[in-house]
Amino acid sequence: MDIAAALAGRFEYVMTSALIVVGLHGMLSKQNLVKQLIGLNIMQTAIILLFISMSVQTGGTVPIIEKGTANVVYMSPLPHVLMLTAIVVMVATAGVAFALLIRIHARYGSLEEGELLGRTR
Amino acid sequence: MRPPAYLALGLLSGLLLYAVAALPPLRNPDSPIRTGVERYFVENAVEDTATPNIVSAILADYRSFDTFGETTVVFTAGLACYLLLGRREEGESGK
Amino acid sequence: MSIDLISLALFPALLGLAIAALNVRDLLAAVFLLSAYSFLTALLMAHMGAVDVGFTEASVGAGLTGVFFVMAIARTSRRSGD
Amino acid sequence: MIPPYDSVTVRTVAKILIPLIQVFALYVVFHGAKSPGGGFQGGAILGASLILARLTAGPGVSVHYLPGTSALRLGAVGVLIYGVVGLLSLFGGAAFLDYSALPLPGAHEDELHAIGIEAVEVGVAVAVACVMLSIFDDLAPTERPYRQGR
Amino acid sequence: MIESWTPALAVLTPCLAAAVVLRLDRMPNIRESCSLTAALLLFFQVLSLLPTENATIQTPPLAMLPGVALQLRVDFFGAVFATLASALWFVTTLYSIGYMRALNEHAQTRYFASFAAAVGATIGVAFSANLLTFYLFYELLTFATYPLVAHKETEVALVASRKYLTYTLGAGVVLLGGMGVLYAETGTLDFRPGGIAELESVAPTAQYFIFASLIIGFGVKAALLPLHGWLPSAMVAPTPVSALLHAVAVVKSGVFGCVRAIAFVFGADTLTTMGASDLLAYLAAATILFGSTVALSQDNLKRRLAYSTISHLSYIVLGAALLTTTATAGAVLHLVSHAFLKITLFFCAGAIYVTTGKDKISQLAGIGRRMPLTMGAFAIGSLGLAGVPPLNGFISKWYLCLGSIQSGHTPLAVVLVVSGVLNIAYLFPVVYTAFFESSDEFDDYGEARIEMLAPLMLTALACIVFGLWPDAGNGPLSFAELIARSVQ
Amino acid sequence: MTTSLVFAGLVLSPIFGALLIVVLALNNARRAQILALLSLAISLGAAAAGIEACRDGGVLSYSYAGWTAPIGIEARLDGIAAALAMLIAALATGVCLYAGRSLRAELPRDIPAFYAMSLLLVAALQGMTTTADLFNLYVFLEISSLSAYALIAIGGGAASLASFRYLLIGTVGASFYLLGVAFLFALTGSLNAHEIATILQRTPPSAALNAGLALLTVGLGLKMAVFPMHGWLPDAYTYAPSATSALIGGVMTKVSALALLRVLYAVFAPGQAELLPAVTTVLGILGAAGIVFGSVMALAQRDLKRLLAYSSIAHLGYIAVGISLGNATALAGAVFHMLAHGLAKATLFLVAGGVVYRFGRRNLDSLAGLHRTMPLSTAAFVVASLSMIGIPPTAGFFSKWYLMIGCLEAGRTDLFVLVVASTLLSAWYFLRLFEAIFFVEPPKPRTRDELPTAMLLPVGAAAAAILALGLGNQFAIGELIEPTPLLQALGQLVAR
Repeated sequence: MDIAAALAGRFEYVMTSALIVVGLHGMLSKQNLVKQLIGLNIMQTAIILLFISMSVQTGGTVPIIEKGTANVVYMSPLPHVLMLTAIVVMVATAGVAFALLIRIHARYGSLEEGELLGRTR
Repeated sequence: MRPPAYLALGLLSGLLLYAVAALPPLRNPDSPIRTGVERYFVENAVEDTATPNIVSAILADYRSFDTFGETTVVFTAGLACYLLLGRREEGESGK
Repeated sequence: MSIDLISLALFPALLGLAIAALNVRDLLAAVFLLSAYSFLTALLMAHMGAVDVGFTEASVGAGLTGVFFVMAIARTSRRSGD
Repeated sequence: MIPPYDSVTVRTVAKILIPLIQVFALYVVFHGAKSPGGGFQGGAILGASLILARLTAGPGVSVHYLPGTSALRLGAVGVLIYGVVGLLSLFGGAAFLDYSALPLPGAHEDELHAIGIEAVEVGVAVAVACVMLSIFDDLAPTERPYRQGR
Repeated sequence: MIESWTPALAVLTPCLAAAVVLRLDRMPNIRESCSLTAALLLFFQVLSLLPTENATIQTPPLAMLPGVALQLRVDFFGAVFATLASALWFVTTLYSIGYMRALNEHAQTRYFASFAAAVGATIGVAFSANLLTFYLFYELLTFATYPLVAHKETEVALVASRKYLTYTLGAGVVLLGGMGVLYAETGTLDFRPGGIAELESVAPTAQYFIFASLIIGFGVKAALLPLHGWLPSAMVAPTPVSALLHAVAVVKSGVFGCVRAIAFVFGADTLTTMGASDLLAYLAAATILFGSTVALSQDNLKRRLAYSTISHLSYIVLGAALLTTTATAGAVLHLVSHAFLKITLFFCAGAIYVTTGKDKISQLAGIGRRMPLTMGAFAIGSLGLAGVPPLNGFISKWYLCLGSIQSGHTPLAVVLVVSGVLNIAYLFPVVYTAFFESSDEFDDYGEARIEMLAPLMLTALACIVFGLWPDAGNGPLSFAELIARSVQ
Repeated sequence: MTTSLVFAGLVLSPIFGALLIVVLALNNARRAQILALLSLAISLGAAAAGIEACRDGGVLSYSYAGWTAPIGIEARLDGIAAALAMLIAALATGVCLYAGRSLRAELPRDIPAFYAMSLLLVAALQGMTTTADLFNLYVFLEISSLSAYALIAIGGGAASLASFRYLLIGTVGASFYLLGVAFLFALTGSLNAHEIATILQRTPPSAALNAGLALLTVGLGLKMAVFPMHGWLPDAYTYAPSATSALIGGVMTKVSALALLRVLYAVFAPGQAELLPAVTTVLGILGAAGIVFGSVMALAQRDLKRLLAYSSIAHLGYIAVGISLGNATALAGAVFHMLAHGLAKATLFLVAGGVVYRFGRRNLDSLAGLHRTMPLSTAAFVVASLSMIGIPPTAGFFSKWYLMIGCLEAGRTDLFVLVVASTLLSAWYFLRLFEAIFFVEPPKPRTRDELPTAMLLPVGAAAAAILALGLGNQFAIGELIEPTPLLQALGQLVAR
């Protein structure tokens, strides 16, 4: 199978996948907890983008029904709804994470993984 | 970063590429999400709810339970921050 | 053609911003880059017809999250080791 | 630590800007059924305006409105608004959040749904705005250290 | 079959006694009288439950798994074991009171409570109607006896108790595996006289696996040859514990389980086709010789008795493994007679230890002059174990020898005889040292206190009575023959 | 209406309870506790009604907002879910009763918000248990996670750091789950588990389907802490307040396990994804490795709560093994093990909390002489330990038994031997505890000083429940778990 061609037709998917991997790589490779959180954020946003890409339709319009129009192609509304939820979940998670970061910093005076490890043991 | 992390990352990239190539292509009017429940929403949202914004209609009516959960998520986050950092109790002067 | 130019331009920019946000040592700068990333995402969403989502991402993802990030950094430390 | 913003210009601009933003937020909430927008977006903007007020006035001053835990409580009230709408229909004999059973006489079913959607959006907006403010208050730096567990 | 909850009551009596004993920490006299009362009560309860030819009492089944229930059933074999345990519990409690008080031991409440719980578990083992119930009480027995082995709380005691638990829990695990396969293959775990018929059609590998796991599972407590390691170490426990638990309850539960597995799970037919029973018989014979030989070299009296126990337990396994009526009857008889004989010996060892503080055989020169009754009882026990008529040991050994010759295993009969000789070789020197060597070391000592002396006299007397009249008191002999006939 | 009330009682009552606590009782711990107990009482009643309705294979289906399945969100309660819902409601009630005293001892101040947070956790877990909508599951997963992070982090000390690590890992898990849902949604256009299963019947297997399966499994596996994805668990359980440890250690991972079970066997009907056999095989291997790893690590611990945490990893291994085998017997065993282990582990953590409450420490030395200080708690501790080891008639024995038979039925002799032999491993580390309790003399003699009633009551009730569940396993398995359509589809319970 011609994977390259298949991927070319799915440009958005490939790019969002790349963003997911970049975010996860950031989480795994960075020592700073804030950086890890940034990586997490990038990954979540990328997943949201992937969902949104799914809904795209050639010639599609914003899914708001105007009176008196017929045979209009709309972008799929369902992924939009789901992703509204996902965005809110994302910011909620971030909020809790910040609260934890502040507590960690208040206790250990650092947010670097290596230093924290030394101070907890 | 330790070798297992690289391995996991490599596996994930491979998996994603492998999977994404097999997803129904973008902008395809016959893809399952177009032929699934979505059709019902587009056709009936205005009649059912008198709300032209389909997203709002789904969000606050068809899938309103999700949205209730989502509001609860926000509230949970607020409560969590309060629980972890809360220093604004009323009547604090007494303590 | 199935690929439109706006996507073609925005996605690599997103990728660049993401990598930059992860690699800047000043956390405040990283947060601004992240906000920019979110904002570009919002643009892209709006472009894809998800105006509601784009709106939310811009106000919640880029706006509020950014503010929270800044608050958190203000109370912890601004420098990152990597 | 963010110092209280002691610039007259900024305060004046903020004073003018904040009500405008809030009006816009209300528009976004209540127009969500017909145009892009809704409870989340409106709530977030409303919350942002409140946060802006906190920022410009400085954390020491800004506790005049929604002080202490009242932001969080009001957030809970927002969720409660949502939930009570659902319970009304539950005790009206239908499923939770089934707006067609809302106890409003004389309204068509689709109108009932529209009303339900609006009511729920208001709840969401209140919840999001207040909780965001509450989170901000918790995260914002203050003189008093928070109490840490053992 | 009569359905009634009374067997469950019999199991509950000691358990309740344990609970009450725990509450009576501050009042030792009431506590001990509670133990004694419970023991008596239990003995009469068990007697009232004795089955007749056409009426067996069982509890209503409590469904636990599809096809398997928690159920107690008082069949002849179980009744014999339960009567034995309950009778000896009373005697041992009496003895314990003397022993523990004379030594002023610590944690007596825990001791008596665990003791009662262990007896309760033993009664449960005896009355179990299926493997699941058996397993339940078997594990409870392990946990109830653990505090007894660790009683002294010294490092040696803790190590021994860990060893004990590792062995017995390991055995439980193996047993569990065997039960699992048995259930998956046949869908039942019942004890049936003559064996579970469905087992015959099971694949040979599974048959061997089940047999091996059951025998290993029970064999650990029965101290079969490679699995006996825990028993000598467990002798750090107080002597009454060794007496009741390591001559009657724990080890006999293992042996009892072996017999259940051989005669009530597999049955003669299946085992004959498998050919596994001969293997087991020879393993038992090896254990007999091994135990007797090692016992020769032990100077510590309790350890010598422990190795003797190892060898005598295998008599019973051997008898069951021969699959003939006579041998099975011999096995059941030996289960009873060995209990009386060995408990007498342990009581004597304890009496000596309490009175003089000596526990080595070489230190006992001349003690027979000062403690004639104790050492007399010891002599009776020794003779009985060696199989000298007219003591009860002779009768069981006679049946066993006869059974091995009948089943065509003459070498095993030779092993039994050789073992009898070895018995004399390792036990008689004790008697000889005590009576015929002289020293003035024990001039200041007399007999042990009456709470200890009476029990050991009683059990010694019982050995003679059962030797002379094997059918005394609705006797063991007729029961043994009934049991043997029902399973073969 | 009854159905409505069952779901409302299970999921909504705790949410409303939490909201009311925040509105009315944010500075009054006592009032907060009463409100929490009230809403949990409603939840308990609903769970009981749910069990009654789900006996003998009954299924309650409910459409939120009145829109039926593919359009709206469907909730489903089958026997398995009802049993788990009961466990969650009951444990939460116990923990809320217990927390009053325990928190005050472990934390520097009263925290009424704790009750609101626990209620949110409970509501979210009930939501996850009952929902049939994959995205709805994600929403509840996030609520439960967020509340769990907060509940852990209030423990102070290293708890914040443990909680943050858990947050990162948990969010990655949830994101993977969401990504898996994205793939399934793209392939089927639906979010309802049963509708997806139907559509998958006529969908040709594809790479995307396999990837979706893998992502869902990894995501839920992270939340469930299957070895080697357990990294967050030991610290989180150790540093959390004991009340939290009991609640989270008791039910949280089990709910994820149930979700995984549903994804593997209700969404991907057997044979639909090529990867399914591979996924279950790997899950079985990981479960087996987890059993060994968790037990061995538990042996090496000196900290009571950390020991219990590692034992959790081992027991989640059992559940994973049961799920991986995929026959009705093994699945019944896995589900029953969720109940049994949930109860036992909660009891153990509650007693551990009692030790902290009395002595302020939780290393094994502080257990010395516990049977004299707290005889009743010790008895409960012993019962729970026996259940963890798998001694009849406690519940733990029967779950292990069904798992064993399930292994044999699937022809997996290796797993059978492991499950049986691992009993010895868990026995070893519990024996260390017994020895520490019974045979080590405390430095200074201890007098009887039993826990206060409010703490003792949940402990005793949980221990009694372990025994009751064991003796009544024919009801739980025969009438509730086995007749569920999910298990019926996989065949008879015990092959004869």
